[in-house]
Amino acid sequence: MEILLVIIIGLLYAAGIYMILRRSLVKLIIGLILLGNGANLLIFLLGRIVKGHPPIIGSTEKALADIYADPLPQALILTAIVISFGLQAFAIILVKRAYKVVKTDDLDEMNATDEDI
Amino acid sequence: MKTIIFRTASDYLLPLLLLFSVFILLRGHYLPGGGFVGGLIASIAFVIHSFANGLEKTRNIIKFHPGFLMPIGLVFAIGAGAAPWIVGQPFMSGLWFDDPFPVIGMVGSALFFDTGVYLVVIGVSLTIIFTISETL
Amino acid sequence: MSLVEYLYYVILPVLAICTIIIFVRFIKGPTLSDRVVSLDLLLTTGIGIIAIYSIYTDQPTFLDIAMILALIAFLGTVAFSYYLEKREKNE
Amino acid sequence: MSNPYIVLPIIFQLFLAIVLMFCWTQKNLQKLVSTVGSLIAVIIAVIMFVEVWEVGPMVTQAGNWEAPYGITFVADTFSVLMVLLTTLSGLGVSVFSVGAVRNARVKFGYFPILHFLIMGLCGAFLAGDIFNLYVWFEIIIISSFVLITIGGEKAQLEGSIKYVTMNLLASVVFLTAIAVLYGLTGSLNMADLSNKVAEIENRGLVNLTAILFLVGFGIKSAVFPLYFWLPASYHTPPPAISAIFGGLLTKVGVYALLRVFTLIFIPDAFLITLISIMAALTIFSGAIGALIQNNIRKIFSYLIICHIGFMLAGLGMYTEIAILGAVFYLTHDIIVKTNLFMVSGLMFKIKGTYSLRLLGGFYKDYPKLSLLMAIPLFSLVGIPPLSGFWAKFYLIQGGLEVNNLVLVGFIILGSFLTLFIIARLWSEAFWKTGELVPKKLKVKYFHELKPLKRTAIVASILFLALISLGIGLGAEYVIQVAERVASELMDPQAYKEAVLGKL
Amino acid sequence: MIKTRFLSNLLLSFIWLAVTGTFTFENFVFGFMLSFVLMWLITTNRREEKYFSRGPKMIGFVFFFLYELIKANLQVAYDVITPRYYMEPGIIKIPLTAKTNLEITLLANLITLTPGTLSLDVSDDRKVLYVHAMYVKDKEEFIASIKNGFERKLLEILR
Amino acid sequence: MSEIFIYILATSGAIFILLAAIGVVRMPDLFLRISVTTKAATLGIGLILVAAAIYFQDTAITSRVLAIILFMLLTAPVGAHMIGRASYFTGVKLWIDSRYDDLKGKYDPKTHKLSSEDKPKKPQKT
Amino acid sequence: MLLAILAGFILALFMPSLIKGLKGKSTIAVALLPFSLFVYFISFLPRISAGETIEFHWDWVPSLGVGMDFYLDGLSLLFTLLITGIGTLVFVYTSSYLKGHQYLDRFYAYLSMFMGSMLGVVMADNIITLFIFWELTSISSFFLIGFNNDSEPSRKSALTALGITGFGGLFLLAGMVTLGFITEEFQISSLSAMSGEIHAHELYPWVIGLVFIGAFTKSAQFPFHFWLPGAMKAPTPVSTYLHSATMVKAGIYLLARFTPVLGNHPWWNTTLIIIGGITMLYAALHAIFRLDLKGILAYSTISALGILTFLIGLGTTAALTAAAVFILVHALYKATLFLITGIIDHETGTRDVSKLAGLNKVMLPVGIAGLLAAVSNAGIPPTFGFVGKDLIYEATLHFDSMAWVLTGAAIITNVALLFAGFLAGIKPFAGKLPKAYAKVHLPPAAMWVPPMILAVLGMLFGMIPPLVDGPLIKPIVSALTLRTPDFHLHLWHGFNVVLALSVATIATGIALYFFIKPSEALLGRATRFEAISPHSLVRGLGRGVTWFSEKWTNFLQNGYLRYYLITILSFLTLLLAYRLFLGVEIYVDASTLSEITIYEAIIVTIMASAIIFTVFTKSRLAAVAAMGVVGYSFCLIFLFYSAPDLAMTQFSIDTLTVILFVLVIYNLPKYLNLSETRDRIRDGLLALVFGALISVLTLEVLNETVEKDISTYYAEQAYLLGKGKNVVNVILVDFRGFDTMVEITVLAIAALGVFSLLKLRLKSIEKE
Ligand code: NA
Ligand code: NA
Repeated sequence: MEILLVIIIGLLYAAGIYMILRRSLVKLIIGLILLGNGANLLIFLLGRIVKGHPPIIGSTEKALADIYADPLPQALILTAIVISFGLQAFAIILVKRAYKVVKTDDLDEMNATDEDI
Repeated sequence: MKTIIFRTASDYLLPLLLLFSVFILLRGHYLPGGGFVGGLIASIAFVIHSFANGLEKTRNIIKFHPGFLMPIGLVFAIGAGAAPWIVGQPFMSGLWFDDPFPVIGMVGSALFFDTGVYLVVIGVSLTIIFTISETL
Repeated sequence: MSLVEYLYYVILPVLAICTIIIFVRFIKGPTLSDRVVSLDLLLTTGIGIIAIYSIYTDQPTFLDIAMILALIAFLGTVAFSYYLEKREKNE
Repeated sequence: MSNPYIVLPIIFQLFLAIVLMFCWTQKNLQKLVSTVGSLIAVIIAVIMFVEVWEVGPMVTQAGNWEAPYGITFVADTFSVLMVLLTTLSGLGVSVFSVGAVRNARVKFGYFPILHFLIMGLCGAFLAGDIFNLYVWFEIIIISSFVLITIGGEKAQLEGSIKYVTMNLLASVVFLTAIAVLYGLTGSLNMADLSNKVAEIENRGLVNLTAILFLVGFGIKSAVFPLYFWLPASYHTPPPAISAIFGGLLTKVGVYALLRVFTLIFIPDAFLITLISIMAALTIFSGAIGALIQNNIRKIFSYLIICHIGFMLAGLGMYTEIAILGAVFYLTHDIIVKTNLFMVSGLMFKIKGTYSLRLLGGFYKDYPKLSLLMAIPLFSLVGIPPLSGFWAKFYLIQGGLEVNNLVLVGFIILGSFLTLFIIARLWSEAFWKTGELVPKKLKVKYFHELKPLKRTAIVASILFLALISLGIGLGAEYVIQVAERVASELMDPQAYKEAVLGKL
Repeated sequence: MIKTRFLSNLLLSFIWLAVTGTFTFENFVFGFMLSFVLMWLITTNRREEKYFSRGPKMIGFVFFFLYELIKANLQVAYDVITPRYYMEPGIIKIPLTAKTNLEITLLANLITLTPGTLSLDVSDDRKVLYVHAMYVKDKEEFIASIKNGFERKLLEILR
Repeated sequence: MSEIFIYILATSGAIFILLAAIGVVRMPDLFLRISVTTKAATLGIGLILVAAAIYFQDTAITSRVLAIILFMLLTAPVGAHMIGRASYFTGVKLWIDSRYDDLKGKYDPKTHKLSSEDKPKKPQKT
Repeated sequence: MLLAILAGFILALFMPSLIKGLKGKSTIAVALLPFSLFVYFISFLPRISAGETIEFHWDWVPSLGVGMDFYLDGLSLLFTLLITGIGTLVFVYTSSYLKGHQYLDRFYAYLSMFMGSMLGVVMADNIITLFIFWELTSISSFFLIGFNNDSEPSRKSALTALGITGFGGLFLLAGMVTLGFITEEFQISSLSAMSGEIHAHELYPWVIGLVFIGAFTKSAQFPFHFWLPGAMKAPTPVSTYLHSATMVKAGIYLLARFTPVLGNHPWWNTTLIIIGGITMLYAALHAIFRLDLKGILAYSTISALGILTFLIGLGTTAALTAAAVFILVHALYKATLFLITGIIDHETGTRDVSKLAGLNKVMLPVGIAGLLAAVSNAGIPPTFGFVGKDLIYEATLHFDSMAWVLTGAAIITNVALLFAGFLAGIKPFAGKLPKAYAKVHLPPAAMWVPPMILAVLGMLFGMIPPLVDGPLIKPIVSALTLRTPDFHLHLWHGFNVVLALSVATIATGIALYFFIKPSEALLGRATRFEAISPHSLVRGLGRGVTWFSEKWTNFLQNGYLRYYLITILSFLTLLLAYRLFLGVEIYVDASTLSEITIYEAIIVTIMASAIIFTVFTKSRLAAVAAMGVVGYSFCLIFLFYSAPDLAMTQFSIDTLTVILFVLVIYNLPKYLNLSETRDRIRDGLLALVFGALISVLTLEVLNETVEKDISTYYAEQAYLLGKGKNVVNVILVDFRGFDTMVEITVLAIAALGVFSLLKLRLKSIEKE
């Protein structure tokens, strides 16, 4: 299974990068989201995956049993997901505003700040 | 959206989901859930309600701007974090009541903290979505 | 074949195949509503998968995720409908 | 040495931000809270600095979980120095904002977010945990996103889209690096990582991880060829915001580079060469970029890049002397760059333009202000004995030490171009007869402002100018601090012992 | 009326929870049923008693509904898996007897839940329900089947 | 004993879901697709959930399963209704072989009024 | 002593209020400062001539070994006296020259600042301190040259001057640091003892190269000389003070000062002789064709500086003595000439030498001063100039190699200089007074007395050499050679070759004066080659740099976000690929990986196709919905691999994101097919390579075994200490609660941002 996930991770990164290199604002955001997903999955996978043993202590036990998934990457990803949600939400709204003000979705038409010397 | 069906359903869904969100918040320490998901569910409840009844009605239910839930929640979190300072312990050290409370289980700074998370998440989601809806 | 094996090796793959079939509709569209409907159905199927999987792993806590999934699926549908009407209004 | 209160600079800023959020609509109250709060923050930072100076690195294990299980905060000399500079800079900007930030922005959360940003900076400087560092970086970027877009002008939005995109990309790279690092070591505590990374046999993977960190932080610190977001955006927001950005944002990237590449990844020959090349080209690109600009904020933006190159050069030389130089430069640059953007704000308030072609006549009309503005300008150049000079001295020495004469050459070239650019700026903006202030521009001119606001603007510039004068004239003290920082960085044993206990 | 009954029922079950100190869902359900029975026992008012007679009717209705559900499902299933379409779909206007929000909503939802039919919308004057149906051999017959089936049974429970 | 129930419930549940899946692909128009999916899937999921409840034999889980089923029974039709009406009003076409369309002309896209009677045709102004 | 040096700076600070206090009257009083300093320094004369040195030390930056270390020996004393003495006269002169000028206060402030810096330079006993004051002279001169800041040429020349001297200054810094690096000694007085060690060091060529650039730029040596004529745009007092008497001599001072440290090495000597020689000839020939008095003086100054460099390069005792004398000689007559040029300019409004004549009739005292200065310049006995010139010939004639070549060069230079001196000092006063200048009158005494004093001194020292011989020149020579010299200055050496050469020089020069009449035509012919002169080359270089900067900057910062991203990503990709394929052994150990089940494969397939669909779909909404599918598949993967909390969160977040998207993008235009196929292929390749790299990296990391002691700790302590059973949640709210606190803060900020972004609309007055 790791192999498949490795491929998916590569695919997510590749897709994300391809998307941020496009000229459309919306694609840009989608690309960033895909990249974020890729990074999260990467943390998950590199924390080593364990099937079917969530890190929840059984109702009668006081510690996790022998086999359990590493809880730390999960916590990290949770934090990362939430943070990227915040950033993404902001970025999405930014796109909306930018579109309203600049009146285009085409990034190539947004280079005034670099041009005026 | 003025559909009787949705509006009626949402009237029932709102309390149900809010209850559910508190449930998720409280059990987070023992089972999947916690302040974040709980907060999201609560805000989803309000969002659904606002979809059905219009923003104004939902605002009337909340009574103040949801944005204020953010500093309030942060006060919870910072309070839970800084309380150990009083007893000379590092920030965010766990302080616990010795015995479990009924229903809620063990009560300690972690729970206050999670409540802070819950409130902030509600505040954030609602601020974002309401603002968008208003300016749509 | 025990019950768990049956669920794991028969039912679960069937549900997985369902997702593929539904996904075909998702890809085909043609309208946004079609995609929303198939997304909703995907989520519903996901609930089934979760339920079977929780039996397989003996982890009833997974059922809670099913609950949230149901809630979310509803929200998604509602939001898309909302959007459809809004878009209509703005055009 | 353990001290539970070293996170106070962070928590205090958070507290301030919360208080400010509660007085969302009262703009005057917000200004008061922000100013007084920033002053208290400076006092806290000073106390902490003195404490650390006397007893050495201090540590708190958040949640009382011993390292490496919880999140560690470490206040070594470098960290407290950065915190101190941040709060000083923050105080300056806070006062400046009282005079220079429009009420509309104040009513939409300018001040809370400013303090969130400062909180993020303090957090990043004190973090002893690599993931926690990531989280602080996120605080920094989200606050900077909000600040850079607040008001939503066309230019602001266009600039911010580039800013946002490239910063998010940096975050992704950083996160990827953390993932790989965790996958290799199973740890996140930086002191613990220092030990664990050293033990990894597969050095190839360690080197790859180092590359990811280099690029991730490299984007943040705006080094060649990763800096594009900076010239595209820094000149777009209101000057108070550019000031805090110009002073501090890239510096946190430099801080992270210095920290990570002395504690966790000891650079090999390839990295040393790579960093040196990047440093040289950063200096070069920044300097010649500034050479052709006409907008003073763009000039300063490119100069930020140029001078980041100096600091990177210190890392590229990788000797104690060179790091000392880099840290000294960092110290000087934070104060001066913050001030320069405030100066640009003042110039804009007076003349209603940032264009060098239209600016002019300050020298004639505002001689005292000109003198004041000359201090940061010429400090930047490193006219001895102003603050920029001393750092360069050490950097050149460091370059000689490792026989990297090319890098020394670039440092000299960069300094020369800086000198030339600032002199030209002076000649154009101050000496030249200025255009008359246009009658009905959309700004409120300096002379139309209320006296309190004018005082706030001038006082903040004066405050930071005095600090930079102090850095230059009291160089001895700064050097001692930088020396301590450099030696702590190059030999992190004390740091590790403070975090992990004696081994 | 029903609402207050229901609320007091709920209140009682929470009190039960507090008294027993075991805050589990089972306990709540148990408490709810217990209080339901107790309230039924202590109720003398005939009108109020309706609240309690509704229980059995409701159960009956559930079974009726399940039957409809499975029946219609099979019908649809057949249509789905066989290559030919047997359906004769259309949007039908059904006049409503149901009046309150709850009544209309429940009715519409039940119709939707039954395979082959989908409530699209209620007119603004609440007089008609527009239903999309798959098997409409005869319009009048279809309308009658809804009105005599779901609507009547539902209103029996609710009113 | 309970195992047999589980076999039956899970199997039939899966079949209903499969039907819904095939239905959503095969049905010729959106409304038919909605019709097929809402019911079949809801039923299928319900059955599978009941199977799970029987499997775990724990009241807490049973109650949770009931809660989920109830919730789905409440939301699925509302959702179907929402998307259905929105689609209709935004111009999604009925299957060409549909026999009736009583909704036609009842909706005023400008005022968003849905009337119960046919609108009197106003003379069109140009 | 520190006070003496800092006095200039302190006074500069209070100058504005001081001048205001004097209210435009008796601003001459300001000259009391340099005068008292002059008196102060002259009081050291006896001790210095007795061979003492005076030291002062005050720690400033001890960790760097930098202190306010000052040191007064013969060399320093000569310079301090020049600085304060001529300073006094210039201050006096200025009070009249710029009488009533609006910014007189600033002018005096800069002038005092400059004087302080200059004193610092010549007295510094620490190479860093020296550099600091060195740079301060550049800066204060920048302000002085640009004093008439309304005029564009004035600003330009200030910039050029600063550019050149600042450029040199940085090289000097590098040289000083290198020197300090070699010797670990910053004390100049201690460095001479290490001369041998320095010579032997491999960095020695670097050191002298850097020091040379510093000195040559400051002292206007070829090819850096061109800033000096430009700097003459400054008011005359500035030209007098900075560009003849003091600042330009700083480079000479530097060379002299470092002669005992770095000198006595073939590279040192040869370079100086060549550069000095070229400079003196080149500038001397330029001087004779100028029409502008100041231009003439500027070039002749450059030439004189060349002579000094040349003499220091010769390095013999005789040459150094000659240099010491010539510094004084030149200061006296050149300052005089500048001051009278200022007077002429001030009174007649022109400096064109071809138009000026007969001014003797209206300003005789000025004419006398001019005559004396010109004669001294010409080296006609009994002036001090004669003494100087003799010494020069003496030095060249007795040099080891190529003595006649060197002497020839010196003669040509001297002839030209004589001519130039006559042009400046005699020509304007001789002959018939043009009518235009009939109304010209003698300026106030404050203006003509200072040049007169200098001129008279030049005559006086020539007639009575012992006045300066013992007290001044000998200590200098001993400072430079580190030996006690045994010579005396004489006006008369008897008949010998040197005398013959002097006579020849004077005769040729005077002959030239009568034959060549300066005119536009001559000037035009002489400046024919300006196109390839160093100045125009530098200007061309400047244009080239600007052109290149524009190209480079616009190439990198081209405004297109995607090119920025491509650059960044290519950089990262290249580095990763390089390190991956050169440093990592790629292998995969399949046994550590888990099996693949059908439903997982299916979900992964769906995920992959959803990703691809997201990328290639033509509809924005479809892309968003497909992203939703990706997210939901994620949840299932999280779920299968034991992360229920993650699954929950991902579900909710994903839905929220999709909803946000949907709410926001409804009014955006349709996706347009914006990029070309070629671009798409390029981007696709980059993306695929990067993705593949990440995949390989991931696989390799998966091969490593990793300790899980932290997770184990969590697993064991979560319930016992954290009192929770959901370990992930315990981590989130307890073990790593700080992260969560920051995380919710991020959310709050984002919400504030969204709020302000959508709600805040600036009124036009509030825009900026
Ligand atoms: Na969280
Ligand atoms: Na139905």
